[in-house]
Parts: sequence; structure tokens; C-alpha cells
Amino acid sequence: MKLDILYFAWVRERVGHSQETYETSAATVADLIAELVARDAGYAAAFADLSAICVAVDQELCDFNTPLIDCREVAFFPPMTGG
Amino acid sequence: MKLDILYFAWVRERVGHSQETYETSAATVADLIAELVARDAGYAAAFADLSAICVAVDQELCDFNTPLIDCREVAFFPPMTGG
Amino acid sequence: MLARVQEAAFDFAAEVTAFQSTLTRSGAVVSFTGLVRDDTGSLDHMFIEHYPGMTYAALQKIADQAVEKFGLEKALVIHRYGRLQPGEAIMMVATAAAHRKDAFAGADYLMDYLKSRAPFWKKELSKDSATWVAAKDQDEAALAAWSSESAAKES
Amino acid sequence: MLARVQEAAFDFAAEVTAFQSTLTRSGAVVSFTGLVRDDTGSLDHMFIEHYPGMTYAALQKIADQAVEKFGLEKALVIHRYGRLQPGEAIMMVATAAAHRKDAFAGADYLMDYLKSRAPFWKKELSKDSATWVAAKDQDEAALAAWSSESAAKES
Repeated sequence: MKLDILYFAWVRERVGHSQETYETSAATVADLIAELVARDAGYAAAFADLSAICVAVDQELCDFNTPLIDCREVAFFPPMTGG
Repeated sequence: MKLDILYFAWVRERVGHSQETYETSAATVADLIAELVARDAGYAAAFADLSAICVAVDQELCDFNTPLIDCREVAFFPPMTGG
Repeated sequence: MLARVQEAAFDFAAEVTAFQSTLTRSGAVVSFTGLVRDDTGSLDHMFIEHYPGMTYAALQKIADQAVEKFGLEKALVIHRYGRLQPGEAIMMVATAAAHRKDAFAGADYLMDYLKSRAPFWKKELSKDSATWVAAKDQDEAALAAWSSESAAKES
Repeated sequence: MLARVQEAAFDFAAEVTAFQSTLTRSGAVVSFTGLVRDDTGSLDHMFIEHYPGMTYAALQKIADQAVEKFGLEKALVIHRYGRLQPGEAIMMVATAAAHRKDAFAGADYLMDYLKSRAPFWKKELSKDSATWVAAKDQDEAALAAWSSESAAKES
């Protein structure tokens, strides 16, 4: 499965880029995070504290148990600070 | 003691005028109301339900027990409906 | 802080712009506008009577209380009297505070006090009738809630 | 109902005036504006990042929820992104309802949801530092309060 992964705010800064296309067979968001963390220190730093990470799958907020079936875009970011 | 008495909204309409100068020896607002009610049917109708009457003495909201010492202006009106 | 009583219409946009332009420490501005509503479709106009000798001081006092209670940087109250058409603005308030919750609470408090403690009386006139708007029990309940909230905080 | 995401400044007064001009059944209009605040006197500017693919839909959804929950005649949300100077307006909401309490509650609800559910991230930049603004626990608590209020009313 080929995904677009997006990173925002300090997650983006730690990962080192804002967007990438990524080939994975991860079944859930949690599986995907595990794969990313194993890639390099930047990803590991970005995902060090999962309580500070939010995720959207195909632009809908969801949680780490969400399955990645037929999805095209996953985004990781800190808690939002709009308003 | 010579007072200016002001009437507003439906109190004014029932009394029949908006303002008068009135000579009284009433000690409190309640005493003044009793004097007014005795004058004619318009005043009696205006003050028939005292729970629907508010009073200001010298432009400060107060209650019927307020003494009328050295005061110059008394105003009677229904509950306010600003905003 | 700022209060005005007037018969003429006010320019909401200009008022809010002027209000905002002088702020130095606020991150939050809330405004409220009350419009003449025609629920039944039969309202011809509204007439607002007021107590000229008392009105301005009452508005000023209410605004000062809101500023102090919620630590507002500024508060504005404008209230009209006289004849108003459906859809016209009756009054407005604006509040500015460092934080959002204070600006909202300040505006809500101002409105609760204006409803029941500012000497205005509204009359609704249609072709067939002329009715003084009645105060609602809930208006007094709203005021009582602010007092009991203060008492709870202070105790 | 109406939502906009934009980098350019907006004209708050003009937006609220346009918003008010189309109302037919509302007696109450509430607006809120959030300004860039410089608490320490050292803020150079704020930078707001957002998630372009998601932002507009999120704002639209939040506005629709507020309209439905409080029976609003109309709601407006405008949120900026990019570089903003101290004192500049970050965003605004406006709500219109027949009655005052619904207009106030609708605006407060919109703000609570925008704080924590709209994909914006604020960074404060001064001469010496660049800090992402942290979400507050109380922001989530504010959202939870709306849900439990609904649950209580529905039960």
C-alpha cells in the first residue's frame, strides 16, 4: 500500500520534512508509527511521546487503533492550537 | 417636603402623566404610594400590583421601605426591559 | 468604562473598529448586538422609553462593574431609545480581555444586567395592539446566578 | 454554515456588518475576535501552520454543528494562517440566533472546538526563541463539558 504521510508543526520539524510517499503493509496507525520510529532518530524523536501525537487518516481525526485499509493519506501532528 | 415624581411605561399610562411636583410628609416610599393610591382610580390602577412596581429614589434603585429624607426625585416604573 | 445612550442609530462596524483600535493587552474581543425581532410578522415598530436622568449613570455603573469583575481591558455599552423598526439594532456591548473566557463572561454579565437594571422599557406596536414587553423571571434568576457565583468564589 | 481559511487579513467590521445584513429571524448577534497578544513584550511575530487538505472541512463541520446544536440562524468562522504581527486578528466567529443565550453559547462552543479540533498550530517567534504554543488540558476539558451537557439533556 502506498501512502502519503504528512507532518505538521514540531512533528514536522523533528521528522525533517513535511510530506513523503511511503510504501507499507502496516495494518493500523500504531503499526505505521512503529515502522517509522525504526527508520531514524528524527522519527524516533517525533514519536517519543505518543500522548502528544494526534493522527488523521484521510483527513479525519482518529486514533492509533484505526486500520489503514484503502487509505491514501495519513497525517501526524501535535494537539491543535487554533482559535 | 416637595418631590418630583416620575412615572414610566405602563405606570405612566395608568397614572395619566409622566411627571408631577408633589407635596408630601410621607416617611417612606410605601407611605407615598399609599397617599397616591388614595388620590384617584388611575393611581390605584397603577399601584394595584406592587410586585410589578420598581422604585428609584434620587435615581438609585431601592425598595418600598426606603425613607424619603431629603430626597428630591422619586420614580415609579415596571421591571426594566433593557438589552 | 464607555457608555452611551442615544436615539440615533449607531454604526456597529465603526464602533467595534474604534473599540479594537485602542487595545494594548487584549487577545479576545466579544461583541453583542440586539436587534428588533418580529416573531409574529405583525410588528410595526418598537418604542423604547427610558429614564433620562438615570440611564447614563446606570449604564456606566454596569460597565464599570463588568470591567472590575472580569479584569477587562475595556467595555463598551451603547443603548438606543425611541422608535425602532424591525431588524434595527437596539443596543450593543463589546468587551476586551487578555483571555477569551473573561471577554465572553463580561459580555454575558453586561447583558444580564442591562436586561433588568438599566431603566429602559420596550413597547411593541402593531396595527391592532400596543404591548409593553414583560420582564421575565429568568432575567432575575440570571442576575442571582452571578451573585451566587461571586459568593461561592469569595467563600 | 460559512467558513473561510485565508492568509490575508480580514476586515472584522465589514464581515460582521455583512453577516448581520442577511438575518431575518435573529434578535441576537455575538461575535468573537482573537488577536495576537504579546504578553512578554518580546514577541516578534506569530506563525500559524495549518493542514490545507483538512482545514476548511473542519471549520465547516464545526460551524454546522454549532448551528444545529443551538438553533442558530447563521454562523461564520474565519481563520487565518501564516505570519501575523502582535495586535493582528487571528480569527473571528459570529453567531446569530433568536435569543441571546443561544447566540452566546454558540460562539463559545465554536471557540472551544476551534481551539482543539481545527488543524492549526501556532508558533511564537521572538528574537531569541521560537516556541510552538502548547495545547492546554483545560481545552480538552472544555470540549468534554459540552458533550456531558448534551448527554445530560438527552437523558
